[in-house]
Amino acid sequence: MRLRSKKEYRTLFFDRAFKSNLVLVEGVGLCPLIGGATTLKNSVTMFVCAAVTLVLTSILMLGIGKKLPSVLRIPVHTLCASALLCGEAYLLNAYVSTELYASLYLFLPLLAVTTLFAYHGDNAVGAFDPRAGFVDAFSSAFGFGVVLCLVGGLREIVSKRTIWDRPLPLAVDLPEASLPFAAFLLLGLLAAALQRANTAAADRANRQTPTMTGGGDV
Amino acid sequence: MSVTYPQYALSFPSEKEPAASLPTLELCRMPKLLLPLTDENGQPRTPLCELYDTVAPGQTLTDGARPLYAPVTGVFAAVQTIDDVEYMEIDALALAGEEPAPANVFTLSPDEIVAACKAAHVVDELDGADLADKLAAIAESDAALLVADAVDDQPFGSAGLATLRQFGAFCADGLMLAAKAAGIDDYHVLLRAETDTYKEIEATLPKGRLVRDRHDIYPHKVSKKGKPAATVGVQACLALYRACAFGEHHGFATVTVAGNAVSLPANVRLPFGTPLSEVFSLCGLVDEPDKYVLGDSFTGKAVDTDALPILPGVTCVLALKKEKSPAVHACIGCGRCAAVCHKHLLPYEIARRVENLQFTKLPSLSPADCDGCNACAVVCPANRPVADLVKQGIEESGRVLIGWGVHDYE
Amino acid sequence: MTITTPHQALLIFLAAAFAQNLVLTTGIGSALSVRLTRKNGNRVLFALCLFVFAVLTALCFHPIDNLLGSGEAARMLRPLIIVALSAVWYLLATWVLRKATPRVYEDIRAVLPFAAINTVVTGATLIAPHQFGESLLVDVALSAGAAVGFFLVYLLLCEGIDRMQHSAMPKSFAGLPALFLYLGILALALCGFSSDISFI
Amino acid sequence: MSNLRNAPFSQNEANVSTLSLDMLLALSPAVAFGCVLFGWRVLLVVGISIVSALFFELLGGWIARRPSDLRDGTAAVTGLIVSLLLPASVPLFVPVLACAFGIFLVKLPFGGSGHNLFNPAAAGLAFVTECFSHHVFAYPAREAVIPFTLRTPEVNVAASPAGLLKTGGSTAFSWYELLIGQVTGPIGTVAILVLVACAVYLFVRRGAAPLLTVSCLAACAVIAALFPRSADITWYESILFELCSGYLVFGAIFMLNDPVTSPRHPLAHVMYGVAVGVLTMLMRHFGQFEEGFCFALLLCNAVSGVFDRFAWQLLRPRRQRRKEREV
Repeated sequence: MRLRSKKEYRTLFFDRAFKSNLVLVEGVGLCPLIGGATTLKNSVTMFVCAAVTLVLTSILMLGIGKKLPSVLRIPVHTLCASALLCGEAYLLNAYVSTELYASLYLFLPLLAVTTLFAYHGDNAVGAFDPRAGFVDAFSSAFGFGVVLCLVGGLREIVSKRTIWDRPLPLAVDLPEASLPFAAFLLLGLLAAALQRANTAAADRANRQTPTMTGGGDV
Repeated sequence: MSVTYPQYALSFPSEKEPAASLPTLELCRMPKLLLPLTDENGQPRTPLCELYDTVAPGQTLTDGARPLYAPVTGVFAAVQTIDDVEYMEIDALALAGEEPAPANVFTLSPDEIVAACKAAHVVDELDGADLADKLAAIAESDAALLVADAVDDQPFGSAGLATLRQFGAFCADGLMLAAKAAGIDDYHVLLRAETDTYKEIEATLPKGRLVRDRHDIYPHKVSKKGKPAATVGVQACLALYRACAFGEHHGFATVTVAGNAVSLPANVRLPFGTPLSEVFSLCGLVDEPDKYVLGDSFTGKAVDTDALPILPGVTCVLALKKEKSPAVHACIGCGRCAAVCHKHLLPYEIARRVENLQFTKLPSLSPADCDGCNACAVVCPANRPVADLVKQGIEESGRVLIGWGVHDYE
Repeated sequence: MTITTPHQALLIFLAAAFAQNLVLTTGIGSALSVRLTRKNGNRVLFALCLFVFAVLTALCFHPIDNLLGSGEAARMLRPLIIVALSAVWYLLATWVLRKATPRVYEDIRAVLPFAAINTVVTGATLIAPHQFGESLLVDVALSAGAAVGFFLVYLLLCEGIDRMQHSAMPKSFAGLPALFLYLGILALALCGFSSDISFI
Repeated sequence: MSNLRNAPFSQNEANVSTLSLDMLLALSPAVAFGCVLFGWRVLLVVGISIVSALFFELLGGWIARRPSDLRDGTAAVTGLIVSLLLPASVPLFVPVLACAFGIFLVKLPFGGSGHNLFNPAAAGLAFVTECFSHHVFAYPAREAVIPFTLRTPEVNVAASPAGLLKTGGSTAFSWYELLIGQVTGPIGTVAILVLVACAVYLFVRRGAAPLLTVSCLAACAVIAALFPRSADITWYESILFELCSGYLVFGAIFMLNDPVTSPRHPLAHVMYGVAVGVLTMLMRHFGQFEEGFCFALLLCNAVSGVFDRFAWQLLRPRRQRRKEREV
């Protein structure tokens, strides 16, 4: 149980949530983004469910992860996630709002089988100590959620001219923005912006550390 | 020049005109010949004679794998270095020696012909190889036809035509000797010219030994009936005849001097080693040329000093004015380079793989078939160095570079 | 609309594979195809396994779904049953492959779980009863079409990646961003087909 | 010695800009005929489209901090093709948006003029057709007078031959009107004879590959003959109506021959043309819109590399035999 300083946890969180964002850099968990995130409400619900499920399953897997033979690890991990998501779907439908469940009937349960969990199932267990495991799970869910809300919000603004179902005084009316091609193109632009920011940050980092030959970027 | 694309070849309006119809000029003053002291594959040559010796034509001047021979009678004046390559300077004394009576060449046996050819060190001007070795190679190969190639398929050169017009009969006899030495019974001279010059030259040659190349394409095809054929240079045949008839060393060559900076383009009969400045002062320069080209405009080598000599294997010399180098664009995939490649390759695909360092796919594109005719680089509308990339592809086709191509590391 | 005649089932198969490609019109399995282009190993075998798992899961799920009836709670448990089924098929497959052809199993061991438990298998099996009513033929046709459509998009991605490997690629778009744009333009191109058979 | 260019010192005079110039020259009669048919607003639409395409190319080059030279003319050709496929009474933001999409999202991210995987004009038009189909397919009626205004003119709208085919199954226009262009439709694609003349010019100047265009039109003709839209029209009438409606002929000549996105090998040209033809007819029968040429072209652009490799593999035995014959 290697205890790390607070700063290390913060960089770990920032790294996983933004710098090497799961969706924009690894290309993981696109299915809910393309099909499901058409309104901000959908995105937020999916974000909450994904975060809760990811954190709980990673804690659960830490507990029994070591004893499982490697063949069983992915199925058990996915089964837990799917069971949790069914529970959340039931709670959503019973207490929060039935029409939200109706619009997310397909993509909420699919969250469990996306590469998000499979990717996470592979690397997380055993690679980090539990506390870092928890931070890693939460930060990757947070990163996934940020992109989800960004895409969902933008598409809702453009296609329905409402944000969280409150109408906006906007001239543009493009119902096709809720189609998958708009989501793919938007993701491409966001990924390019992130990659450009990362390369700029990397260049700045190289320039500051003086190289052996006396620095001076030629 | 505007280019058209017959099937898998290139055709263009020729710029031979003022030089092709003029008679061959001779050098007006005794040139200072320069012979290089390192041969083609870089082996050094050390001179055998001391300074200020007079040398006879054909006398061996240096030792080494491919020794140098004196083209004319002259004096070994100095050792110059141009672009860090050492040259022997020989000041010519007499260009044309007196000619003894010609021996009867028709009764010579093949071995005597090859011996005479080796003694005279005849060099084939098509590829700069020794004629003796080439004839031996042709004898082994299953070639059934020997062609004396007088076709200058590149825009400026017309040396073959000038040689035939000046020494037509001797070239035919030389070809007969070469065919006898190589053991091939069917032989002819291949020429591409307008009808009147063709008829004029056909009169000087024995009946049926001159064949006309009707297709105005580059690179030209030698054997049409699919019969495997071997090609020999016309000037090499002339040199072979003079070697057998007079035992004379092969020291002279006809070279076309042309280019948009030359005031009077013409063919010049000159000894090997004549520096470019000599030739361009003879033909006159309109204005300051930007670069000189040893060889024709498609496959020549660019040099920027005019002190370099003309060596065997060069049949055309150009002086080109300065023109704005055209902007190079990305390959737009028009497919013209594939349409003109006479070896049926895909130059744009090979260039793309080489440029993007994806070498595992190269062997299947077989870049080794390329014979360096540069037709693809001529037609490329994006002015890309396609030919150089394909040549680079030939050495690279073995290498594997991890990482770039998705499937490269399989 | 409940569809039972084999003609409509064939239509659904063609729609799911080509006209309304499940990956490009609903985004199911798009992450998996992107990830597949980055893993080496035998990919045709992977696609074949995915096809087999999709069809088997659809076949088994149908009777179980009838048993459960169509109560609201039953509809919520469907995803869990589907995941459980595909997990069972996956374990069965590993057991069979390890016994019958260990060499093939070694080759595909790393990616086999993703061939069984992924959004294509689960999504197709979830969509069929919801959109087209109770029919075994439709379930199988949709799952098979989804698997074929997935492999088609994977092939297009490989071709695209090969065409994008050049030095003039702007650095901020090289790699994944350009792949997203490539998928976006393909999805736009598929909008030309009418959506009278739609999957959402 | 270092700055000396290598081997070929005499270069073919045709370069990328003359190729684009040929394409622009071949398109100019279509613009002129559009002006005759639909009035002067056509020049406004075409002008704004070209200017916006050039501006977006410069803007993209500036953003990527890489100077994009407009001399290779591909941006101008994109702008012109997009404007020629829109109705004369189209609101002006439609061509601008199409050019923006075509250049910013399809051409520049993939590496600029020589490296784009998709035809930017087709992609821009597909985007505009998908999102603003009520503007794109609102063709002005034949006798309507279109005022020369920046705003969208109120003009009574009539259905184009493709629209009539989609709904009714047979068009009310005679074959003479179809060929001459007395028909409601987009700006540049109605006068079939003018387009054929431009095509011949392009084939002579080697700007376009005849195999590509002919194979695409042949595939469409065969499908039109086999599957007429409605039972009562004969097979040759069906071919005439299908080919002369929508922008099939225009697309087959100009958009199909974009050298960057079409295959290189002559055999692959035939396969590519047939694939685009078949997909276009499929989209006309089962598609959402009356004309699906742009969508079909985008799909085939993705696989044009495969056609090339397939053609190269198909001719491998012939190349081996030729290699043995040459000593």
